[in-house]
Amino acid sequence: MQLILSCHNVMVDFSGFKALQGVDLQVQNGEILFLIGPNGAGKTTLLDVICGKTKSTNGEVLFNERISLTKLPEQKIVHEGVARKFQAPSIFLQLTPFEILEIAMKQKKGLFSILIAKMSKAQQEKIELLLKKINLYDVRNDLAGSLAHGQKQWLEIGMQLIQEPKLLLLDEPIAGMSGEERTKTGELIKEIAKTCSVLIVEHDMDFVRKFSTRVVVMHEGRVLCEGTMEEIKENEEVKNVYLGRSG
Amino acid sequence: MSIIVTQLFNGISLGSILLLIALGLAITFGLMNIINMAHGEFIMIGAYTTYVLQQAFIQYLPQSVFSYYFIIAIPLSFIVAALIGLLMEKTVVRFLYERPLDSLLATWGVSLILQQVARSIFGAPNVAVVAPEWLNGALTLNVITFPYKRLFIIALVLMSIFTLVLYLYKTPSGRRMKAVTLNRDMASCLGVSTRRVDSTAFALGSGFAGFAGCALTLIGSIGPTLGTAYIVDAFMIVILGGVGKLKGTIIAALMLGILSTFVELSTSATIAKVIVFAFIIIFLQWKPTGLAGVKVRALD
Amino acid sequence: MLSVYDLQAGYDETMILRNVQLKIPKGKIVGLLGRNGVGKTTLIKVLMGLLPVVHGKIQFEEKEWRNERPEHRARAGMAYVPQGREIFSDLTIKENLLLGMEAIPKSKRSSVIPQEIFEWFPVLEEMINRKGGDLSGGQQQQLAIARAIISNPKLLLLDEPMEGIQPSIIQLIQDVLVKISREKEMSILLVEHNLDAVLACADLYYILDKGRMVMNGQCDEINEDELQKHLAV
Amino acid sequence: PAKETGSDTSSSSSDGDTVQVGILHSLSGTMAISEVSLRDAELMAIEEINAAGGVLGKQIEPIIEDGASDWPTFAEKAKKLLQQDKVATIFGGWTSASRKAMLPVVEQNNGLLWYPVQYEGMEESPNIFYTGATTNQQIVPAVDWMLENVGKDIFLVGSDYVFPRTANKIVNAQLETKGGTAVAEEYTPLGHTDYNTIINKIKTAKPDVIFNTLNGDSNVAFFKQLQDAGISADDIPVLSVSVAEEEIRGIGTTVLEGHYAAWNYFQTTDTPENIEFVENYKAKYGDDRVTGDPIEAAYIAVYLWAEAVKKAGSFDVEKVKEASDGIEFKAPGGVVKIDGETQHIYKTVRIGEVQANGQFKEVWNSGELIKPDPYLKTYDWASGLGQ
Amino acid sequence: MKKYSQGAYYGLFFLLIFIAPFMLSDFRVGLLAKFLCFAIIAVGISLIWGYTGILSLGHGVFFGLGAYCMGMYLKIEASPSGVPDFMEWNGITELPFIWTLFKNPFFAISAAVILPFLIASIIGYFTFKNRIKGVFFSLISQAVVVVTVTLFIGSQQITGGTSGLTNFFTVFQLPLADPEIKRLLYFLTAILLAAVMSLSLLLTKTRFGRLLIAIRDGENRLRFLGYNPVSFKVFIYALSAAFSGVAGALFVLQVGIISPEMMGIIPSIEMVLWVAIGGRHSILGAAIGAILTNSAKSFLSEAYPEFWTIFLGGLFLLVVLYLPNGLAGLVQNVQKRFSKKDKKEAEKHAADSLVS
Ligand SMILES: Nc1ncnc2c1ncn2[C@@H]1O[C@H](COP(=O)(O)OP(=O)(O)OP(=O)(O)O)[C@@H](O)[C@H]1O
Ligand SMILES: Nc1ncnc2c1ncn2[C@@H]1O[C@H](COP(=O)(O)OP(=O)(O)OP(=O)(O)O)[C@@H](O)[C@H]1O
Ligand SMILES: NC(N)=O
Ligand SMILES: [Mg+2]
Ligand SMILES: [Mg+2]
Repeated sequence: MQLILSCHNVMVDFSGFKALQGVDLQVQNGEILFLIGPNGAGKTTLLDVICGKTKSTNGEVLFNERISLTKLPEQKIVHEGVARKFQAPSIFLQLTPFEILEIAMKQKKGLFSILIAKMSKAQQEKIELLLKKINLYDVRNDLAGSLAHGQKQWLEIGMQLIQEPKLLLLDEPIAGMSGEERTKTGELIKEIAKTCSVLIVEHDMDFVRKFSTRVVVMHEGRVLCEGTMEEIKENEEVKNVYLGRSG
Repeated sequence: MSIIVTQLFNGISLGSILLLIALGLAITFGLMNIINMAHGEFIMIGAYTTYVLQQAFIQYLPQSVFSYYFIIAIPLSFIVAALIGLLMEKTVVRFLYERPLDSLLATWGVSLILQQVARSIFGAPNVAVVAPEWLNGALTLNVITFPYKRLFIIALVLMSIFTLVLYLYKTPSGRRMKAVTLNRDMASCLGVSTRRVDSTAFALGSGFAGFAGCALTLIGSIGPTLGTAYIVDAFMIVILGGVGKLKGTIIAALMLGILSTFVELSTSATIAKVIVFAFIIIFLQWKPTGLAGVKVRALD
Repeated sequence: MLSVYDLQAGYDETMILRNVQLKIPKGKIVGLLGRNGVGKTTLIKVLMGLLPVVHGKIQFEEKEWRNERPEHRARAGMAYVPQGREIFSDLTIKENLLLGMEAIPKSKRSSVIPQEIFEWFPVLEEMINRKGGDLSGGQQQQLAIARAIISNPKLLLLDEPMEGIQPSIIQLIQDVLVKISREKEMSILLVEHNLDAVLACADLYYILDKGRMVMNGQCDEINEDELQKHLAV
Repeated sequence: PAKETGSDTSSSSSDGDTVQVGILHSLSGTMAISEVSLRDAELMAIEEINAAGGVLGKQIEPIIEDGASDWPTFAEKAKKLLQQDKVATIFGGWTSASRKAMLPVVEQNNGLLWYPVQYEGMEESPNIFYTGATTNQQIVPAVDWMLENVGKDIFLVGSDYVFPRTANKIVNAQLETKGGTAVAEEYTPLGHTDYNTIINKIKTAKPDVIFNTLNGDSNVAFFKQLQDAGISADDIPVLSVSVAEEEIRGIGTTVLEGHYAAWNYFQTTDTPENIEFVENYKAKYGDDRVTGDPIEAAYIAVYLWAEAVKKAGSFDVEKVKEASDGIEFKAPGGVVKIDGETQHIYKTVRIGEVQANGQFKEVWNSGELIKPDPYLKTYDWASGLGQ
Repeated sequence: MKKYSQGAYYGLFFLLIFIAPFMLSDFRVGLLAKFLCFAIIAVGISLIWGYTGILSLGHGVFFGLGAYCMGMYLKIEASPSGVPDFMEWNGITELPFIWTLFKNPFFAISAAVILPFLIASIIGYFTFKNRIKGVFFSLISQAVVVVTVTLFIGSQQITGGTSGLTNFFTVFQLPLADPEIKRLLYFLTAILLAAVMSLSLLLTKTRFGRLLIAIRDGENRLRFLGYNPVSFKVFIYALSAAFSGVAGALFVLQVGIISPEMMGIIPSIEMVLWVAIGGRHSILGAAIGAILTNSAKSFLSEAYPEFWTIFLGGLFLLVVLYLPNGLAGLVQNVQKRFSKKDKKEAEKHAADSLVS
């Protein structure tokens, strides 16, 4: 089975503070890999490195076993097929969900292609379909700024989906969602996983249990251990630093 | 050799003046994000305050005490400018915290008004402030002269920086000020009375401008358009230093002061001006958030 | 402690809260549940004074609150942990915490941070001089909570405080909340999606839907499927 | 203020029993410090003339506009005065730039402009009368005087615009033939406020005298900082051509003590007309106000125009121009005479030394009226400059 | 319904502009012509500021460059000896090389557009690539102004220094003073304004327009959607610079003077003021803002030559304080008041989102 993403000994140093101290991580093609770990373990930072937001001080990130992402600028990384949802929803407050998806949609994204871009019937339907799927069809013409937190979360997931990525990075996608929606989101992610690999950071153990095949635990900038949720649960160290008495 | 030393002193002296005019802006613009185009006019207010006080001394007090008027002028110009600043905050600026760019336009209007008002009160021609005796003359160390006025201004600047740093970084009130400028709503949810903080901050910034105005009467002209000569430099220094970074502002002022004096020595005032501003442009390319600017983690 | 009578509020065009009734007894933890976008955050914002009351009444400590500014409510004993944390990203953790004590009247205010805070949230002590903006999501959340309870408020408004927090810390926070509500007789309004979390520490619960409270009662005699019906999408 | 006449009726302004004239100076912006006084002087002259029965039986009605220290605005307002208000003439301007902006307007609309400030010459517009000195009535004699009485090494400092640059061109040419040397030539942007570096250069160059063509505010900074640097008039005297009594008042009288200025008029100039002029001016605008060369030139401009109109018996521009030649007038600064050919005026050149009270003590004058020669045609050393 | 009303506004606007020459005195028409040039600048600024969130305090430079390009041609045509008068005073006897290029009117005119575009592209490319944002960019643009102006003033021999270029008589041997020519130029300006406005509208109504707004809201987020904001920002910035260049060229033709002051800090800031007053989020608003603000300026300065700056300043204050979105914003609010329909819709949406 082929690797969609592999990180070797990735290090990040924030003016003295070592947020990542040599992370090794593989994501198989088409799998849903969960990344868990204590607050401040470096999960978000790792995603930042993968999608080019933070430059690693050391180490290598290979995409599809060929392309090195550490050198590429953000938008190039996206073109390779890496999409990323941020921990705090980061959408365009002055646009409507429909418009946002129109922009996010997979398409030629150069200046001149955009200058001449026209909305095709197919694209229109594609966007509306997705809007229904993420429960925003009714608010599609409101300003995104006026959406509730949860709605923003979904919109942002939508923004990533419509790019049809090969690898999807989700940072706490269900934060601020109620039980029902969590399940829905889970289903959604499952569906996505049919067409692309997913790397999810999440703290909600029930959710992880429900939807994970493989789980990686990070701690203090390193990978602590990995395995199925069951295996992880039994790991003493994980209990101490992360799970606590529950789980 | 001596010319170099003199130039170095001139550079530092110019830097100290630039710093003096930028200090107030470092608060109103640097911290409060009010693009205060009327800053120059507060400098003017400080200058005219000094002038008025001088006239009062000439009018009502014996010649013998005249030379002390400047001692009083320093705090007075601060107070007058601060009060007018306070008034402006309550009537105009207050409504603009949420939209900093609009503040540029409103304060521009204010500056137009203040200039004309000054012209109507004091007349269009420049007025003169006679420096007190004890500030005339210069300290001469083997052929190099250090004018007392310049030394005095440098001292003033050091003093103001000291107090300002103390205030911002060591007092709760300074902390509140930073909090409010960072996130007004949250600050008030924590019990900080944002209104008071805002007014204080803006008054403080205006006060420092008035302060600068008082000092400038020693070396420059006093007229209704006095402020326009300094406003741009002031902004450039705050920007170059990194908005909201006092340390940066200080370094920037000295850097520009020394740079421009030395370039001017070997070329001309015009070329020096071009080079200094070109330097600012290029420097910011290299450090987009200024000298002491820091990258924040937030996405936007 | 706090009572809300047929409250109506929202954003300029749209009324989000149509007719809300709510009672928070002294020293009790009240869980507020509801689907995304029903108006939980809106309600808290109204209580804190960040949004105006259009109609209805808010009573806190025998005083009726209409459009007093947030700082007055804070000094009267309300504290707020917003959804999305809103910590001061350019200030250090220490400064953030000190600002939390602004609500305490000057006379009683000290300039040292009470040790108990660090006992509850050790991570904050480790990073005491780091910029708030550099903290991880969870760390920021902990800071936000610490900043709120540091002033010993009478009423604590929490908007999804468990969001993005590791399980062990969630338990920790739950314990802390229960502890302070008991010891300091602090009333707490806990907006939370995570039902288990609510049931774990809340005494009472309310469910908000379609702009009004559709269900409320004691947590221990809660009717799960009834409740699920309301939370269902 | 002008009355809004939407579409213009081609009514000449001299209908009825008033004649309208335009007054166009900077009342706002950086040049207002100098120009407002010129407006005052012109208004005073108009008042006096009106009191004496006006011109051709008509009262003069001034229409004041603000040039706002902005050249295109000068052009716009001049156009407005000529096209909209149909004024008989305009009195206005200070900087050469403002004059050059108004020039095409007055020419294209065949209007009349009276320009009251000393300037760099090289200009003879058929539609402009120049009542300030041209170069051979101020700069040239001033340089001669310096060479004779002060010294041969001259340091040139000026603001960076057309008047100083042209002036210094002339000075350089003059020095070459008269055996002086320009040890340095420094220009600073208008509104420049830090002169330490230039002063440092002066110290190292050790000139006998500084020839100063700085404009407005810059003079304040320059002289204050020169004094602080410990350079007094005894060490190196400064001869200025744009520093009059009013500028001195704005710098501080003591600061300039002992320095020189070249003009055609000083407040201290001893003529009966001047005593009266100064009296009236102070009476009208306050005891603290002072007169000065540009103020006087603005004042006489109005009188000269009135005289020309009377002589022509008409307000018509062409007729007024024809009539103007040879008109004499007892000005506060002494008798002046219009030279119809160049439309400049004959003037007496004076050099004064600043006293402690900020007034000038005349140390030299040309004794006779100097014929204006804007292109310096009669000075062979100047043949290289322009045509 | 909304579209329709917008069209109506535009129609009315241009109707007024095209009948104005027949209602006003030549002098007023001359002023209006000048204001139309300013309107062209305003449209460009609303594109970068209102839509893209880039506040340029240096558009005077591009206006000036356009004006000087045109002015050089006119100056040569106005110099019988082939060498501009101010050069002769500086003892320059033959035309400097750069000037010779501008003997050709077509070169001059195209330069008036292309030069600003190029220079803006260069400045924009570096500043945007280095992620210089917000007020940092604004002040850099001011620094650019200072540099340019100082250079123009300093090199008097070739630029005419402070006085700038003036005293032109003819364009293509046609007398500029001639009323017919003036009228012709007026309509040319009006037509170009119309062209510039329609182009801008087109841009903003398309996907490109939404992208501009996205850049304003958060360009970094856009990077993670696979866009490179730099190229978009550079393009729109350069485009608005080109607009200013066009305006500059038309300005010299009709006003007959260009001086460094005109590209200085003050005019540059005033340009932004016009847009703010008209409404930065509306193309039409910006244009109207430019015209009204300058009309007010002319009127006030004529009516109160002593105190007009006080009134003008007060006007700026009031508008900024009470009309955050300028006149356009005001009109929108009024519309809302009248058509309760909007309100109903809002309610409905809210309801939807509640049962989502
Ligand atoms: N720009 C920065 N400067 C300094 N330290 C930083 C910076 N960004 C992150 N850190 C530190 O790096 C560590 C890892 O942060 P990160 O956000 O990756 O944690 P995380 O695993 O995402 O935690 P959480 O689950 O709470 O989101 C944290 O201790 C944080 O304080
Ligand atoms: N600033 C705003 N302007 C207009 N409408 C808004 C604004 N903020 C929120 N809304 C709307 O108000 C409704 C309630 O929002 P609110 O954030 O209170 O919901 P919530 O219960 O907190 O949802 P969540 O659980 O996702 O946080 C939503 O439909 C949202 O679209
Ligand atoms: N004519 C002058 N002094 O500009
Ligand atoms: Mg994280
Ligand atoms: Mg919420």
